Amino acid sequence: MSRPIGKSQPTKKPCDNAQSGYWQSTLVFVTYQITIDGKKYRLDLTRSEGRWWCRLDGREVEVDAVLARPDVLSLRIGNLAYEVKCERVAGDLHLWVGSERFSTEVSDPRSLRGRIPTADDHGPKKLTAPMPGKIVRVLVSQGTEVEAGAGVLVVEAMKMQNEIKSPKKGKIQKLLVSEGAAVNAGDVLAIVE
Amino acid sequence: MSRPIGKSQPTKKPCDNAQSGYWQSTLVFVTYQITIDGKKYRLDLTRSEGRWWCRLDGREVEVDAVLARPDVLSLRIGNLAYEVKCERVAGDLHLWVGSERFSTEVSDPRSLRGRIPTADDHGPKKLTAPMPGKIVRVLVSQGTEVEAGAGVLVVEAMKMQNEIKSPKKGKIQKLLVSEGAAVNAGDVLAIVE
Amino acid sequence: MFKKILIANRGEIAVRVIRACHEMGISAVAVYSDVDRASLHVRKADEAYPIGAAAASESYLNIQKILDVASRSGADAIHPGYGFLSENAKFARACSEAGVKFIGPTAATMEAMGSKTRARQAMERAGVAFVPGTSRGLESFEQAEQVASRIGYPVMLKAAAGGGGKGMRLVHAPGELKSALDGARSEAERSFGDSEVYIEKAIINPRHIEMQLLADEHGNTVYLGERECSLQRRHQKVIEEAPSPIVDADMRKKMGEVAVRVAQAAGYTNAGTVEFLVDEEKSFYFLEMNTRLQVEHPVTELITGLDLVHLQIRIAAGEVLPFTQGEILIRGHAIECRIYAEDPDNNYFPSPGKITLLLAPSGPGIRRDSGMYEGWSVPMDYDPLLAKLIGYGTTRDQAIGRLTRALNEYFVGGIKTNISLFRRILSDPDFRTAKLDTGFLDRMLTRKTPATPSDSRAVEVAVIAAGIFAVLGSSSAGAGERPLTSESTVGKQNVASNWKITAHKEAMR
Amino acid sequence: MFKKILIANRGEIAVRVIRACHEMGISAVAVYSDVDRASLHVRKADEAYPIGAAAASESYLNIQKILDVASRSGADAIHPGYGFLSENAKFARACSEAGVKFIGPTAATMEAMGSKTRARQAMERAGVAFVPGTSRGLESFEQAEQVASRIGYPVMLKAAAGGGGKGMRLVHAPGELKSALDGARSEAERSFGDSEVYIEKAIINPRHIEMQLLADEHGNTVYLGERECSLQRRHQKVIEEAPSPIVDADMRKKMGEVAVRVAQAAGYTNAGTVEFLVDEEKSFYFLEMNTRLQVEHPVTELITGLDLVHLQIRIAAGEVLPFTQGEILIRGHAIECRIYAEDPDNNYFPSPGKITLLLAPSGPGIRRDSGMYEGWSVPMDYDPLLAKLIGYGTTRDQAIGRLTRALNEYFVGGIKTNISLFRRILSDPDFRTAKLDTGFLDRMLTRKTPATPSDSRAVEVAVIAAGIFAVLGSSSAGAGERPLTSESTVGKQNVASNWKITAHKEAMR
Repeated sequence: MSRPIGKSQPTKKPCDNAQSGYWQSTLVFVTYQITIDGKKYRLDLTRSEGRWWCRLDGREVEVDAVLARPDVLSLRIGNLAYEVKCERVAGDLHLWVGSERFSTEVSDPRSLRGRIPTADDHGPKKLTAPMPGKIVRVLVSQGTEVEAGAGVLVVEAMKMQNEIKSPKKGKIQKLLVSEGAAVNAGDVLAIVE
Repeated sequence: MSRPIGKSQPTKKPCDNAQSGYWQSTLVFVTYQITIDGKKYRLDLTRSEGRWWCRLDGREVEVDAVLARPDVLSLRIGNLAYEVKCERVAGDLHLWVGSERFSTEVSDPRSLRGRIPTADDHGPKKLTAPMPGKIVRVLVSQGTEVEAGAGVLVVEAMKMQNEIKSPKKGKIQKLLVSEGAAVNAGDVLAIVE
Repeated sequence: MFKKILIANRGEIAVRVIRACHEMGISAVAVYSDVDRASLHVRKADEAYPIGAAAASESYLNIQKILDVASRSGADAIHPGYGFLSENAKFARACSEAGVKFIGPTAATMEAMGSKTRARQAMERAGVAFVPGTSRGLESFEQAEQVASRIGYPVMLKAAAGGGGKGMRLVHAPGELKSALDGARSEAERSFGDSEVYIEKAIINPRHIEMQLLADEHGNTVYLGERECSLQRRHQKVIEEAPSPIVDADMRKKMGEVAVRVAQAAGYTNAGTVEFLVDEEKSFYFLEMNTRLQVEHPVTELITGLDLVHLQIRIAAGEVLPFTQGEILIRGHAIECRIYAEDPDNNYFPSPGKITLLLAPSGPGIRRDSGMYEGWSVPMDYDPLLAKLIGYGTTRDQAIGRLTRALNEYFVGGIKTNISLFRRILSDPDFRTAKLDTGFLDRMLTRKTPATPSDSRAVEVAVIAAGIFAVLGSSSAGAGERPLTSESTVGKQNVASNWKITAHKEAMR
Repeated sequence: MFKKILIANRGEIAVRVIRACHEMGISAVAVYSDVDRASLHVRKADEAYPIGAAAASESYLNIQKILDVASRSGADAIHPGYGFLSENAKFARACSEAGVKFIGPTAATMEAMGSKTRARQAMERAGVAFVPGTSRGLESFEQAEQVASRIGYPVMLKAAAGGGGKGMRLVHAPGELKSALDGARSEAERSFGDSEVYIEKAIINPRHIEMQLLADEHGNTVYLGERECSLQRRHQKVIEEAPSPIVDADMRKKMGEVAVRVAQAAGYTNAGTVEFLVDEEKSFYFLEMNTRLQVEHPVTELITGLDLVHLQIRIAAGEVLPFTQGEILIRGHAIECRIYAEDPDNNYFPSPGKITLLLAPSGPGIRRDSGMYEGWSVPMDYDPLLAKLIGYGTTRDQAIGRLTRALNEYFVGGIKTNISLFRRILSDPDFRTAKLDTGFLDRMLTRKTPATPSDSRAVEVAVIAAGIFAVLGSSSAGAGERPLTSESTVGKQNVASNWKITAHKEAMR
């Protein structure tokens, strides 16, 4: 089960080609809200080609992860190493970091938002870069009326293009970047009003 | 992974209900040709409701099996207990019985027969009972012409009905049992000519 | 030597005895109840016989069924392990009548030592000190009053047939005596079918120290050093060590010689343990004798280098003890943790269920005697003891260091265990300095968990790991497990709409 | 004491050192090559740094990269394990220059003992017996002829820089000497870049016995007893034990004292081993000194109750040895098996690959030091040592019994291992009676496998199990495994056509 999903994993590993091939062609981009000890954290995770990009409450964190066995993660954060074990008993989720245990809840705010329109859908909304990258296309101009879900910009990073969509129906109030610009994770790219 | 597929496994086991339900509703009836050290063995295996029926070269063997983990079988044959481990390296199959290791090949003679008609398809063929049971229906009479695959008899055992089919196109030369008869595994039930 | 031994037990102790049999070239016969077919002891045995329903009375406590298996399998001896029938004199007698050797003392000795009052009478005759009090059941409240005032309060009332804290009452003052006596009697009657209660001087927060003995059937009896068993929760031992930090060579010799005298007075054979209460002045008093192997026997094995189960079998087979008292070398320090399926967050309630992940420690100085495996479902029907983890070291500090390291490696997923309790005990300053008594654990547990200000870095790691586990979804989970969130797949589907894959050849390979 | 130790190694020895660090409350820093990110030592470390490509010269042998990590991580000491840089004096010197403590002897000592001829010269000065011959490189064929005729044939030619049997030639008669000398010299040049060759009297089928030493930096040196390492395949140790069955207390004292003299002559500090050849008359000769921890150190740990890695760290931190020679107690017997990823059916060729199933032994008297885990892929780039399995017993027989039992429990699926070789060795009558010499294993392996007439019952069990595994198909297989036959699913599809399920409610539940 040791799947190379780590950053520094070589692209060719003799015994694991089939699996690394799988991971390399799988692309994931998610945002979770994670609650530990009553405190909520926002975690943006992107995986492509076996590498992870991670933002924790907006702050970029360098992460290298290997799933050693099901429910056992070997993590490197910077150069600190952790073995994290996932304990799932009767619906409860606990994560063990070394010998410390954390009661944890994971939810996906976007999927919730998709179902229940919230106050957030009113008023101006910022479009931010989910990861460091380059603006390869701008699909609208300032003042354009857009539908919810319409493409606004395309960011490229790690050989993948990410179409940034409008979270709501409205007008492009501001366009803060142009084609070819390099952006950092979290940069505001546009505002929809 | 400890699935109760054993004979003496109780039908209700508190922690394993979902899995035992799965096994109980799965029905398997197979014949394998198994080669060890150049010697060929014919093995008839039937599983239903989590119990196994086994015939080794025509001789009935009482078997109680539990898959303790993937590739690890806890076997009871009579009251003798064995831990059997399955070693699969690069297409080779070895079975470890305790500390003895056997190079093993498994093939399914019926599936081969289905593809390549052999000399066996000519001449009279015996229909035998795959397991002990009761004849619940006789679908033909002596002298009937049948197609290959046509139902000849139905045997019931362990709450399952098994339709015994003609292995070839031909004439029912002999019908050796009648409805309600109890049969043992291996008994000849009919002969197709 | 025996050819075939039936193990009338289950779980980790059955596995431990099966291993000893195999090490000695003896066939091992397992018995199992309906819920134990997939248990490790069945996997490891040479023969295995079903003996009935889950309830112990229908299977592991059913003398007739076990003797039937002995006869069908042709076993020439039976090892009872601990618990179940191990201290049942009737079973020992039935084995003897059936012509199969019971690996343990004789039925007569078990009967003599099984009653605490009869054992005290025997010790009185043998001149062994026991806690001041009566060695016969109390006949009247008046007698209780007289004895109590003679030995001085506080006093302890105890059931003669007792065990596990049942029928015990601590009495601080004369005014409490009457109701305590009535309560102890009725609880003893309910628990053991025997209302006999005796009185002892109460020793407050004593140490509980026991001496391991071996006696062959040729009159040789030796002691193998003591075990410190003061750490108990509700009168049940939780963690044990050898040697006791307060026992020096001189005290060991004195206690050992008293224990040998106890055993010889009882005509004892095979392995047994004499329990002592030790007060703050290190005076020790006979408490009772356990006529069987004990859960904590490994700590004695590690400091003496001997195998008690091998020796039990050799003694039962009629062999002479292969060493004298002077040849026994005690070296190093060993500590045992009893790993239970119980929930530390929920008052240590049992926690049966399926083990979805098992990471087991090993390495220098670590012994693990376990009855579990990954994928096995811990049945709800028996004692929650899953395994014993034992750490050995040159010194007590090293043993603690190794055990702490091993506990950090140990992980049982799918059920709850008390592994975290041991981490807490081993890091407790009083434990580190060996300030132990029988009240230690209850005091520690009533204190709040030291408000470890969760290392903020560890919290971040947990957050990130939770996210990664959620992305990996069910592929990262043990068999039969749910993914972390029902939305985690939504995350993956977003990929299709959110992302377009650039057709770089490298990316698609 | 050190706060943070960098472990300049991988695999089971890196894990073993990390454990020692954690047991002592020290942070452990791992380094890893590109193919080792998922290795166990990275999982268990507190910090982990990538150091380059799989080739050892790019990573584990790259002094500069390792010192860079030491500096970045702030490690105050480096443990080299064994193999890789452990005997590299240049590395020890570079550590010292970088201000990080090398856990081992000084660079100067390593250089002195690293050349076999220089070591022999030092022993000559110290008055230690070594195998008769030259203690300097041979200058000419004529000199070789003279020495050989003086000490008598057979003689052995050996490379001064040698190891692993390279540059060695056994010469039975004068006529063979010339070509043997030329061959040894050119092989030595090719293997070590140094053609220096010396001559020794050949001792035919000697025992290979070594003495473990510890020396602190305050002039105290003790010996911890010997190890019997005669069982070798192609000059590589396979199974080791302590004590040696032929060494009694008297001989141990003599050998130990010679070894201490060797160490003191070399100004040795930290853990080291003096190797001896022992002839049939039990005369022993200095062979060489290993200036590092050895793979077989656990057998010494088990019979002495000491932890050599803890002691290495304490010594390097400047502590005084915590015991004297007289306080070391040797008790019991220990045997170690080196578990390798190699194929016993195919001339013991290495067998890297993914471990699909791992059943690991434990229980009384069993120590397991392992670098593998289920699901891990053994890389093809390094030594195939996966784990060490060590059995301890009161007696040699008991150690053999326990180890045999544990080997029967050990199972590694997905790759081949040499576990079966150890079963064969342990059951060999000559091994059982301790008739050991360095030719034992090659003789045993050239004999055909004893034609064990396969137990016909076991064959039947294998047939039945094969069928059941085939029916269970991929659900019974480890992750990523093929089912047994491509037809096994056909068997299942037959159900649909062959069978009709009676609609009993019970059956469908």
